[in-house]
Amino acid sequence: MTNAATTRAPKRHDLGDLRLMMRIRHLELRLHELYADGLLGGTTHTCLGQEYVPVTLAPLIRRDDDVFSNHRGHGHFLAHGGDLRSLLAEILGREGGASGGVGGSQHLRAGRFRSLGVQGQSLPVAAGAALHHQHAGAGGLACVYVGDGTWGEGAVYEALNLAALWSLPLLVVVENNGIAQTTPSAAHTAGSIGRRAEAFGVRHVRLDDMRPHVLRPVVTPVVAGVRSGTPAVLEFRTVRVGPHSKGDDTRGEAELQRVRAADWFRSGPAGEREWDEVSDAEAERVGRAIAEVLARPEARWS
Amino acid sequence: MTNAATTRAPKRHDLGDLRLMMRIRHLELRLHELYADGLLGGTTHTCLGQEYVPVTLAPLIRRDDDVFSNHRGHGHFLAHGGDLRSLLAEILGREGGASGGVGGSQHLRAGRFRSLGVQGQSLPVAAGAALHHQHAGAGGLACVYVGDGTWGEGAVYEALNLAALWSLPLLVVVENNGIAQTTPSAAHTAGSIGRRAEAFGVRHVRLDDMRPHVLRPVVTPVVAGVRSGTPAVLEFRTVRVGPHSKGDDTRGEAELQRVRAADWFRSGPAGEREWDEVSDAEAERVGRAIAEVLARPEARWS
Amino acid sequence: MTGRGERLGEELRAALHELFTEDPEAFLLGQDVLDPYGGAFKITRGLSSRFPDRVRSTPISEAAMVGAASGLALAGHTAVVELMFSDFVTLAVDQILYAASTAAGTYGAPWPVRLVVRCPSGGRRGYGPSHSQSLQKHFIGMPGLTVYELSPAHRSASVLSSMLAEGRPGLLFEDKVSYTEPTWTPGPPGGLFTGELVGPEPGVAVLDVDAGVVNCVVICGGSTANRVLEAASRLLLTQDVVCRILVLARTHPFDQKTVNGLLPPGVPVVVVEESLPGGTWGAEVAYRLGAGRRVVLAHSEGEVIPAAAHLERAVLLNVDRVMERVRHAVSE
Amino acid sequence: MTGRGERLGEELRAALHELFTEDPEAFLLGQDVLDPYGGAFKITRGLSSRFPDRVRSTPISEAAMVGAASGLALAGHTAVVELMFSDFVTLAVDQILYAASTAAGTYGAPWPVRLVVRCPSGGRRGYGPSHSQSLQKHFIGMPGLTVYELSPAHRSASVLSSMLAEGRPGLLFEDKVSYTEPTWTPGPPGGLFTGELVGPEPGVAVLDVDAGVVNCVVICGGSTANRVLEAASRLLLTQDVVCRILVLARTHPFDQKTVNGLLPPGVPVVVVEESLPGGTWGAEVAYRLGAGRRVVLAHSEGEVIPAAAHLERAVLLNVDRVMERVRHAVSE
Ligand SMILES: Cc1ncc(C[n+]2csc(CCOP(=O)(O)OP(=O)(O)O)c2C)c(N)n1
Ligand SMILES: Cc1ncc(C[n+]2csc(CCOP(=O)(O)OP(=O)(O)O)c2C)c(N)n1
Ligand SMILES: [Mg+2]
Ligand SMILES: [Mg+2]
Repeated sequence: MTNAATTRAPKRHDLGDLRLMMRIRHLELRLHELYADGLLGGTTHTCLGQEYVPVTLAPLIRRDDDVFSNHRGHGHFLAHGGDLRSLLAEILGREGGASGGVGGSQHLRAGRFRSLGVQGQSLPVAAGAALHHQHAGAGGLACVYVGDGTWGEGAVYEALNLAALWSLPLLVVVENNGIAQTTPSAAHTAGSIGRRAEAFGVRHVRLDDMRPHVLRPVVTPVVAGVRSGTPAVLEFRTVRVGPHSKGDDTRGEAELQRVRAADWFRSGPAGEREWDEVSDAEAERVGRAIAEVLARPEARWS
Repeated sequence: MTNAATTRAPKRHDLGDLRLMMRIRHLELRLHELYADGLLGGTTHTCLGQEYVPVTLAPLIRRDDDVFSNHRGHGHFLAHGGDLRSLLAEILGREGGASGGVGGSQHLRAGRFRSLGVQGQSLPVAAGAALHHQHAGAGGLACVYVGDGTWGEGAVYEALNLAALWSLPLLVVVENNGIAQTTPSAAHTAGSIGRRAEAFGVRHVRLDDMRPHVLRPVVTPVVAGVRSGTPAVLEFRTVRVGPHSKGDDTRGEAELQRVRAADWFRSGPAGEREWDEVSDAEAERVGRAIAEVLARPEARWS
Repeated sequence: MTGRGERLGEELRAALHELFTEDPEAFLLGQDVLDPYGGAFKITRGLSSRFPDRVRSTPISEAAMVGAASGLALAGHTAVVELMFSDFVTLAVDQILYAASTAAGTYGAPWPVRLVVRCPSGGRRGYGPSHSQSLQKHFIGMPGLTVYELSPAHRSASVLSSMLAEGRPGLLFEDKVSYTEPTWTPGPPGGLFTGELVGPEPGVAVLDVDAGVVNCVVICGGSTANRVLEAASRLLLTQDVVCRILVLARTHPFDQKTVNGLLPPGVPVVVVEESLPGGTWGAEVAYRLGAGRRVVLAHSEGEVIPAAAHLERAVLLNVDRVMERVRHAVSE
Repeated sequence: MTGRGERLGEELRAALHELFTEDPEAFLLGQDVLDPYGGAFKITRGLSSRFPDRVRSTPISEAAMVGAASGLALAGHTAVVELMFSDFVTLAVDQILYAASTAAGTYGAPWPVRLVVRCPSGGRRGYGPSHSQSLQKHFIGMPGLTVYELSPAHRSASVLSSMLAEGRPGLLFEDKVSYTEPTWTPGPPGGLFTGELVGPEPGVAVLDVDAGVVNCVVICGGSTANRVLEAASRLLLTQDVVCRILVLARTHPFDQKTVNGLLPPGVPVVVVEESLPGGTWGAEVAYRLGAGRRVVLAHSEGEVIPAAAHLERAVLLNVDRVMERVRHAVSE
């Protein structure tokens, strides 16, 4: 298990990173509002607190890579090239949705990006996509996002085994927010994710920082290694600032305070003048997109 | 990972152990003959070379424990109290079979002993049985036999996780014969079984010796630990001397020689005068049982 | 008399409490079932506080949940699994098959397996393709397995005890929307129909109006009972079509004998379910009712259940479709 | 002309070689498929030597095998999975469902998924309850999925290419005993019946005798075709009952149109399959053929498939039962 070295990192957020993180944040905040206003049906899992994970990875993932996301996938979608309006249209059931209004929040598609709401089952699929890339020989990879609780699923281990045995270019990104719905990690994971990955002969890197510009130098060589056939698990230790889906947070006040204190959004580093400007600009961008999408007609399905 | 210490062990086989091992051996040898003679239909997986594993465990497992066996379960059945004739009757489709002629070689039952031919899927079931014993509070356990190749199944990890999280009295016995059907371990298991068990917080003990009287002192405290809520994986490094099932051995001559050289049956230690006597006596016992069972009418099913 | 029942979800919750009080060896395994959450649909709320040892919150491991429950059941316990969404039953099919075939006699004789797998199912919540399915039809004819549906027309306690009394595992499909709808105790809502339970427990619920004639018999499982009642009520009021409604809690094995006794000669039958087309429960029922009988099927249409509410509505079985199918059945 | 075809297993093996030669992007994943073993039933023998990169021996991980194959298929490959026994398809149901619903439009539009899951199935080998099942019926009506059966009356190459051309995943059930029986090329064995393929590829095989009359139409999938042919031959020779046989390679979706065109008016139909009772394919076919038609089902009886040969025989569909069902069908 490698722990992220933080030495060579630059001091400040990259502006592009910050914009993307802010865009995701404001989108997720607005989704909770839209839900409260009765404009959003079904289910939706926001990634408040975890935005920086896909933002860190975004520039390292190519458009011809395959990305498999999970139930908490809005941030993944935006970071990996998905269009804001097509995401909103999908969630709001309007024309121009990423999945035609069929998939909804948990089944988004943009190019080679797909999300799936059944926990853990995309890992073997990603292993197959990685086999494709190995065969194609063009340095592509398959990247798959999973939560910590999802390590309860047997399919995770079947896929890790394949990846290690066949040296597949498979990148497993774990967003370990210490909880699965209401169940804390200690109640769902014996041992640890890191030891599990390594026990299958898969490289594991744990990442505690929450700043893309600090994380990226650590992650970059790992991703490069994946491309050349060393599968890896990147475990981001992160926080879920919001509820599991909509208003269902059973955590106590102390835990919530701990989580909020760790939120990158509240702890913007001193000296970053752009912080508020970027936040406002992205909030506005999201607001405009929502207004525009809400004005669209309902999605039609052939 | 603990490696079996061999220091305090007595020098010679216990006579009871030897009888049981010989009984299993001669049964399995005769089954191959019966198959060649066209008297045995369906499929059968003999445990030639692995007989000592259940024999080692037999006195440590109680009749009120649950035992889950796999496709290669004749030895398990006999060692854990199953009747020789009921086993033969089951395999040969005669009256008085352990499972009424329905289950056949891969689905045997005797009391709380059950075998199942679908790899890996009995682990969660065994975890449930272990939960029963935990609840009952009478010191019982669930013991489940699996092969090395079966560690490809996700269900194995789901069960290990449960066992560790809930401190279940679950004893996983791995008969690691280095091969699954035709696939060597290196091609089916990345990392190692020991590290996998430990990564799930489950105690792992590796056992290289093949003599029950040497192994038992090592195993005894582990089984006692399981009874008091420390699940464990006992990994016996063993050899499959015969084919996978019937005549389907793809291993090269060199590998077969290595395997045969390690066979406990051929390497009976010097100074054990009973060796041949016991072997002859058990061969005869098995022969008598076969003759008796073959004379029975076919199994009837209600 | 118009029904003013409590919500079906609450009634089911109470039935589980009753079961756990009466059976000190009953276990429940499920994800996020502990208090204060009490499961994604709150059906297990309160249970873990009263029976902390026997209500276990599991990791996200559907195969292990069902497998462990079947291990408990093999050892003589009553075991209940709460799947968070019935869609994930697809992860535990092998475990279900093993439990069922053990019950059916793999080891030479039937072995009792008191196992209930609770499956919150169905759409109309906008959860999208992987969280809205009605997969019951795929489990019909799996030897040793029973299939039940939670039903507003039945007492959930009676449904649970019937399932357990079978001595073989059962899947209990629970329409998620019906959790929030009233039970039909003391009578079905609307005041038009009155009902009684006929046949062996939990019984077939027979609902009639006092009209002296029956134009059509509508057969459904509990999952679609409310929609069928609504459709039958509207058909009666607006089109003078008189339906008899048969609501089944046990959909498989199908109680052919009881149902046949409730079909007036020559009257057409409509079989209603929410599943997508092909290999439906209705086709099986139609076959069992015999070629002499006109049987029309009503089910959802399409191949995927969309997330967007208006698209979902166009696919899923609804009151209008039931009405249309009944009109079609009586039209010849 | 009497058929003297090669063994069906060999013919399938050759079809796989052909597929891999023609499609340089085709992959096969399976357990123990490497040479010299070539899979438990030797169907993949030789393939790994010729295409070592694209024929992969997997760990014992059915869910991952199907999942990885579907990942390959999503990326545009042809992907074939060899399950060692079809019984283990129960471990991959979720993966099958995902691949199928992706093909059917989960992401808003159908997405091509060229995936074939090969499922060696059926009993008559004494392998016992967990290694002898015919589970095809449970997959009928799973949106986006097709179900095929290996058939002596069809070219396996045509079956494989038809499955792939669907652009949606398919399960190919392959009767294990039929591997060792001859194909019906150039004609079915016995010399009584002659046949032709009708309808869209791979076509419905229609077998007739030159009798000027048809007393009964027997519909079956490829898995039971040899038993049906034998039964029809004996019925003709010993009881003057004239059957038309329709052998389907694609059993679901059911090609209602082609089959209807092959049913003489008023003639009863027997639908044959090896599955255990309840929710059978036959019930679905009966429903689709319409209430006006007399349809009798023939399938296995019982709840578990025993290991002992004589007990197994008593359960599984055989020639006698087909004959008995046909006699029953024509008796009224
Ligand atoms: C197979 C499966 N089981 C259960 C669920 C219901 N479910 C959705 S999200 C979730 C918790 C996931 O926890 P984790 O993997 O830690 O991800 P997080 O929500 O924390 O991002 C559960 C149980 C599911 N979607 N799929
Ligand atoms: C789920 C499942 N997949 C495949 C098989 C077919 N099969 C039977 S035994 C076997 C090999 C098992 O290897 P291992 O676990 O090492 O046990 P061993 O045979 O060496 O004792 C396989 C693949 C099976 N029985 N169950
Ligand atoms: Mg989490
Ligand atoms: Mg082995």
